[in-house]
Amino acid sequence: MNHVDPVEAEKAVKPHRYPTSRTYILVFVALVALTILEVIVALIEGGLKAPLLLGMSAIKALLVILFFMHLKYDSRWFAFIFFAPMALVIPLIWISLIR
Amino acid sequence: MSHQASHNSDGTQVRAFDSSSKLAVILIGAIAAIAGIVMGVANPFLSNAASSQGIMIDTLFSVLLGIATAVFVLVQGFLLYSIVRFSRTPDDESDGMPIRGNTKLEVLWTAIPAIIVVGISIYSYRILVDIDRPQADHIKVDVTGRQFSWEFYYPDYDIKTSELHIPLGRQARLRLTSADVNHAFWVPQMRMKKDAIGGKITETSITGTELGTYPIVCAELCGAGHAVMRSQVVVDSGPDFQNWIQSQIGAKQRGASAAADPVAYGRQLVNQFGCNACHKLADAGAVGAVGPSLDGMGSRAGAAVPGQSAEEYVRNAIVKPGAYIVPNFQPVMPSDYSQRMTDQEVDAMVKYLLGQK
Amino acid sequence: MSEVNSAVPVHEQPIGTTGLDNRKLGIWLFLATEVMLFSALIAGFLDMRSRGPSGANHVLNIPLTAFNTWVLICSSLMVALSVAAIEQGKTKRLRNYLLLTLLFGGTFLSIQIFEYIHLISSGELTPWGSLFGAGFYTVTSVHGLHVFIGLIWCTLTIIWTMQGKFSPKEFMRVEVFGLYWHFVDIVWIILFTIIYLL
Amino acid sequence: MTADAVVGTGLIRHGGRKFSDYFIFNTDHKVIGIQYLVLSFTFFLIGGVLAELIRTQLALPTNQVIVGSRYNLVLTLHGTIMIFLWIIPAFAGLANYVIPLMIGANDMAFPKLNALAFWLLIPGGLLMMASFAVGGAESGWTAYPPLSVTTPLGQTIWAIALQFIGFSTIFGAINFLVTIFNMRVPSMGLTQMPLLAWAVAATSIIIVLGTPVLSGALLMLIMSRVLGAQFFTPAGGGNPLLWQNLFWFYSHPAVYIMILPGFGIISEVLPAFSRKPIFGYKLIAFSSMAIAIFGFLVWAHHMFTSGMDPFLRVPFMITSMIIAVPTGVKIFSWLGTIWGGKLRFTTSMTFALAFISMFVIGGLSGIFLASVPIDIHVQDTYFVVAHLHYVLFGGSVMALFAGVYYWFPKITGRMLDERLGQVHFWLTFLGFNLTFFPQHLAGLQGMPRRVFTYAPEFTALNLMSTLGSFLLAIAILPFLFNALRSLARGKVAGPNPWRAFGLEWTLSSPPPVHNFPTPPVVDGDPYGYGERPIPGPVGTPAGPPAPAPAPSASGGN
Repeated sequence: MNHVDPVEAEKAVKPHRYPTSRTYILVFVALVALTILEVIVALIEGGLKAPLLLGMSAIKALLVILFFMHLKYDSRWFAFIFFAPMALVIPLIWISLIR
Repeated sequence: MSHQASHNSDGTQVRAFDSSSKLAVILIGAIAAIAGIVMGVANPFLSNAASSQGIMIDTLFSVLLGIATAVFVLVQGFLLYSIVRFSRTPDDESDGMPIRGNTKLEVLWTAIPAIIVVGISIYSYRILVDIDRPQADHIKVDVTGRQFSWEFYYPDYDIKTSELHIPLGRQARLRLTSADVNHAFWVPQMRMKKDAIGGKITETSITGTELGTYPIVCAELCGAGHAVMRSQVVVDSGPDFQNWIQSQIGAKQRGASAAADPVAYGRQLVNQFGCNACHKLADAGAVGAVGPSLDGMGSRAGAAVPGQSAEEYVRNAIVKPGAYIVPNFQPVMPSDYSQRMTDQEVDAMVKYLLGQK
Repeated sequence: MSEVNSAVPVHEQPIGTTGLDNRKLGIWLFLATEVMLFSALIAGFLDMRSRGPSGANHVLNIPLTAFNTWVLICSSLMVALSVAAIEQGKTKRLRNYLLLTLLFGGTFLSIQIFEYIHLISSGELTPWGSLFGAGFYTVTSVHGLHVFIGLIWCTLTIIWTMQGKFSPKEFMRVEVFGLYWHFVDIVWIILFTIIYLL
Repeated sequence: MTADAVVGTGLIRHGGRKFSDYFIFNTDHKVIGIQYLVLSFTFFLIGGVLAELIRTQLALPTNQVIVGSRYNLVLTLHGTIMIFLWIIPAFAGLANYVIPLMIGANDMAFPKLNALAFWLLIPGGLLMMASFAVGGAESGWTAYPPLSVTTPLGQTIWAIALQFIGFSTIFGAINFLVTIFNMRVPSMGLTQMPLLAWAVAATSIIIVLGTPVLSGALLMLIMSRVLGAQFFTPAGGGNPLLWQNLFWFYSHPAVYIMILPGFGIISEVLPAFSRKPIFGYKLIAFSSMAIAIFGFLVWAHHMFTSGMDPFLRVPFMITSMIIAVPTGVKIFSWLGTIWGGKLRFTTSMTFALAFISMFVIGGLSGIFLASVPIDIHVQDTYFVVAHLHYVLFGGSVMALFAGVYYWFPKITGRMLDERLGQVHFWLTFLGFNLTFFPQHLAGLQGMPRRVFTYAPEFTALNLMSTLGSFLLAIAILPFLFNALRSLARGKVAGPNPWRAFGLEWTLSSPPPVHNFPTPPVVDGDPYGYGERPIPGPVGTPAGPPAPAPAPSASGGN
């Protein structure tokens, strides 16, 4: 992290590699489809229900982050800033669940 | 780490270590080692522990104190030596040696402390396992903390007291909980502490190694009376402990058959409900100084609050302690005695206190 | 005179030493704090939920909330499209998309308030009545507050649009608002799953 | 004022030109820095009065000055004010003033956000004082429920005040991070940054990741108090330990929020007065970051006796032990810095040396506390009180004073009187040790913390402590007098009174409103003592060191 990747910097200065409206709409369709699927899965009972639901909502969140928030196209710095805290979230949530 | 050539501005070679500083390093190291050993062996900060857990903790403490003293002397020694040795002469405007680091030294003083703390961790872990280990013939005590008193219940004998008795050399397993806010049960001379938290049971154990009476202190801020939330643990010899148990069972049975001897019963209640922790009452051997003295209550209760008879006053003072506060005292008396005591017990207590002329 | 009084230093540049835009770096750091805030709240919620009776969330209206989730996803799409619009210099389209964002966001918040009123007045779920209720209202109300702040921010962005402050070269404020809004959307995606569906 | 009307900014100004500029929403980092420093110092005095009240009560076990819930109120406010309204904002203020100067920036990245962060402290501070007036914040600065749910109204106001202060620090931290990483002059690489910048960056990372967790916990507390939510109440099935986990998840790292900037200041002061480069730059910078990250993995060592899972105590013990290593590395590096130097004992330097000496004691007692079996004995006792004051007073406050004496000439353009400075230092040093050293012993021998009375055998130790605290109270007077007098009549400092490296010393004292007329060029880290000539004032070429205006009478030796 000592020096700035010139390609990285170039990307940040000229943020015109963002996706087109078409991509946005495709992502939107996927989000809606996953939401519907989630509601259906929620109706059934079973051991797989929780991991399935959590997995689907994680995918939805990732879609928004990568495409709507341009993280796929933007500097890696932003991805680092956003995802690094997640490492701390795990012990936090885990600890508060232990009896 | 860049290594700059160690040349002074005038070109003369300078060295970070000349012979006198080498001597100083050896001297400081030696003093640190000796001081560490002396402090570790003498351990002047702690008086003798009164429990087997405490003895183990003290041993660990001594070891840490030795290490800490050595590090302390080392750092202060180098600091003082540098202050004396490297202080600037009045007209010297030149700069010091341009040394930017020394990789070997830096690795060394990262690695050695790391090894030391890992060693301390392992040692601490072993002690922790030992002090937590349950013994087969332990006695059980359920401890309840409440604002601002301790209550001890012996499930094996079905007795409830405000003072903890344990037999010498036998482990007491304490199961703690709280009736209200968080408290912490601490016997400083036994070095053991555990929080008492509502809605859950926490456990700790103490094994008395010396006969005597030791204070129990609340160590978690629990409200206005936190400072005075105290009791005591009495380490009895085996026979004495049995006698005490029998006397408690007897007192309980006498209490159940009500006031055969109202004075003795009152005395017992004063101790059972922990009044003795805060109030002075010669008749019951209570010497508390937090609340007003109960001596001579019978002769002054009538005049304490205008419009209240002596009996009303004493009764209110027990069940509604916040209603009237004796001047110069704090409103710290627990307000739940109306729930914890039966009507019969309150009546007996009032009668007993009014009898104190 | 104006130089002396301007809040912008003489050679300040939004693009800094690392080649990134200050404002974008700032908003991502802010989102990192938001991640931690919601993690703490979710940790509290999960703790409360695991202590209460299972199935405490059965009083919640899933079809209505699924619709509400759709509404919020739509608002996110509108924001994404608004960024695409200003990239091509279409200011009017930018304004319209932002107005739609306002509409969808407002709908979301109205439905949430309606849900609150229903649950509390019927006594089915209250913050004081159960552990699940305590967690539910704390987490969702903080999210709702974020939506509300987003609506104000959106309104400001619309005003800036109409003042002609944005061009294909300079629309960082739209992007920054968009990042915030998408984040609020993500939080809801997670909350919908762990509060309503699980 | 007319110009303000023209740009339509109303009360917003940039730069301090007259006295009243310091009382309005000003966006100049230098003005905001001074605003922070003055405000936090005011709270230092308030917190100090509360401390003296506590010590007066504790002089004798039978004292009746403040007892019961009133005592608890005072100790709660003392802790909260000293942490949240003195140490944290004071460091924020100092960093606000010097960081942009040190990295060659003309201001912080977001000047208006910077001002907002400061002005959020005003409602925060006022609400904090209101909670004191109303009464009720009686559960310690840790505010453990269920007690903190049942205390009177003031506790709610206290929690709301903390929310304001929390927002303030979060905004400040985001600003610092963006400033440090993105506003450096292009010629300054990351390893040419002053170590204070590294320390402030590490601090800001902790704030960004930790403070929101406190906000969340406080929100749950407020919900519990106002709406009757049962988060922490066992009677309703809630979990008192949830608060402790969330609180310490923030508040242990907060300890590093309060000490890392101090580390940074020491790393600036020692080289300047030892006339030597800092020893082990990279290791010091790296250890700051290591502390910031590791600091999040140790929080449960505050809960060893709380009834948390007994086995979980072991990993937390190990992480708590390991975090001592980067701290120790810094101490050794500082010793390496002064070794072989040409030490000048200015007041700033004496505070810095005392910092090393005192912080070592706090660090070593920290090792005791990290060891679970010993912690079982000393948790919640005066040993902890002694430990934390050695870290926060012997550490943070000493460092803060080192920094204030170091940069006062830069900020005001005038020198502080060294003789008064030495009086201030020695009174502080003696008073501090007299106050807090005996508390180690009291704690080990059985005195719990947060009590208004104690067993008679602790009387001697407490009396000593109280006398020490009176000495500490007196110690602040020469400083106040010195600062006020020097503002008006101090010796004119000139751009670089200490002949120090660092971009801030290339500017006039005080620096011009917009700092650097042209972006400065950096040719190495700011510790080139004995290697390169001291850069001359801005606009002049680097030349032989200007003759030093000797740091006044008793400065040298």
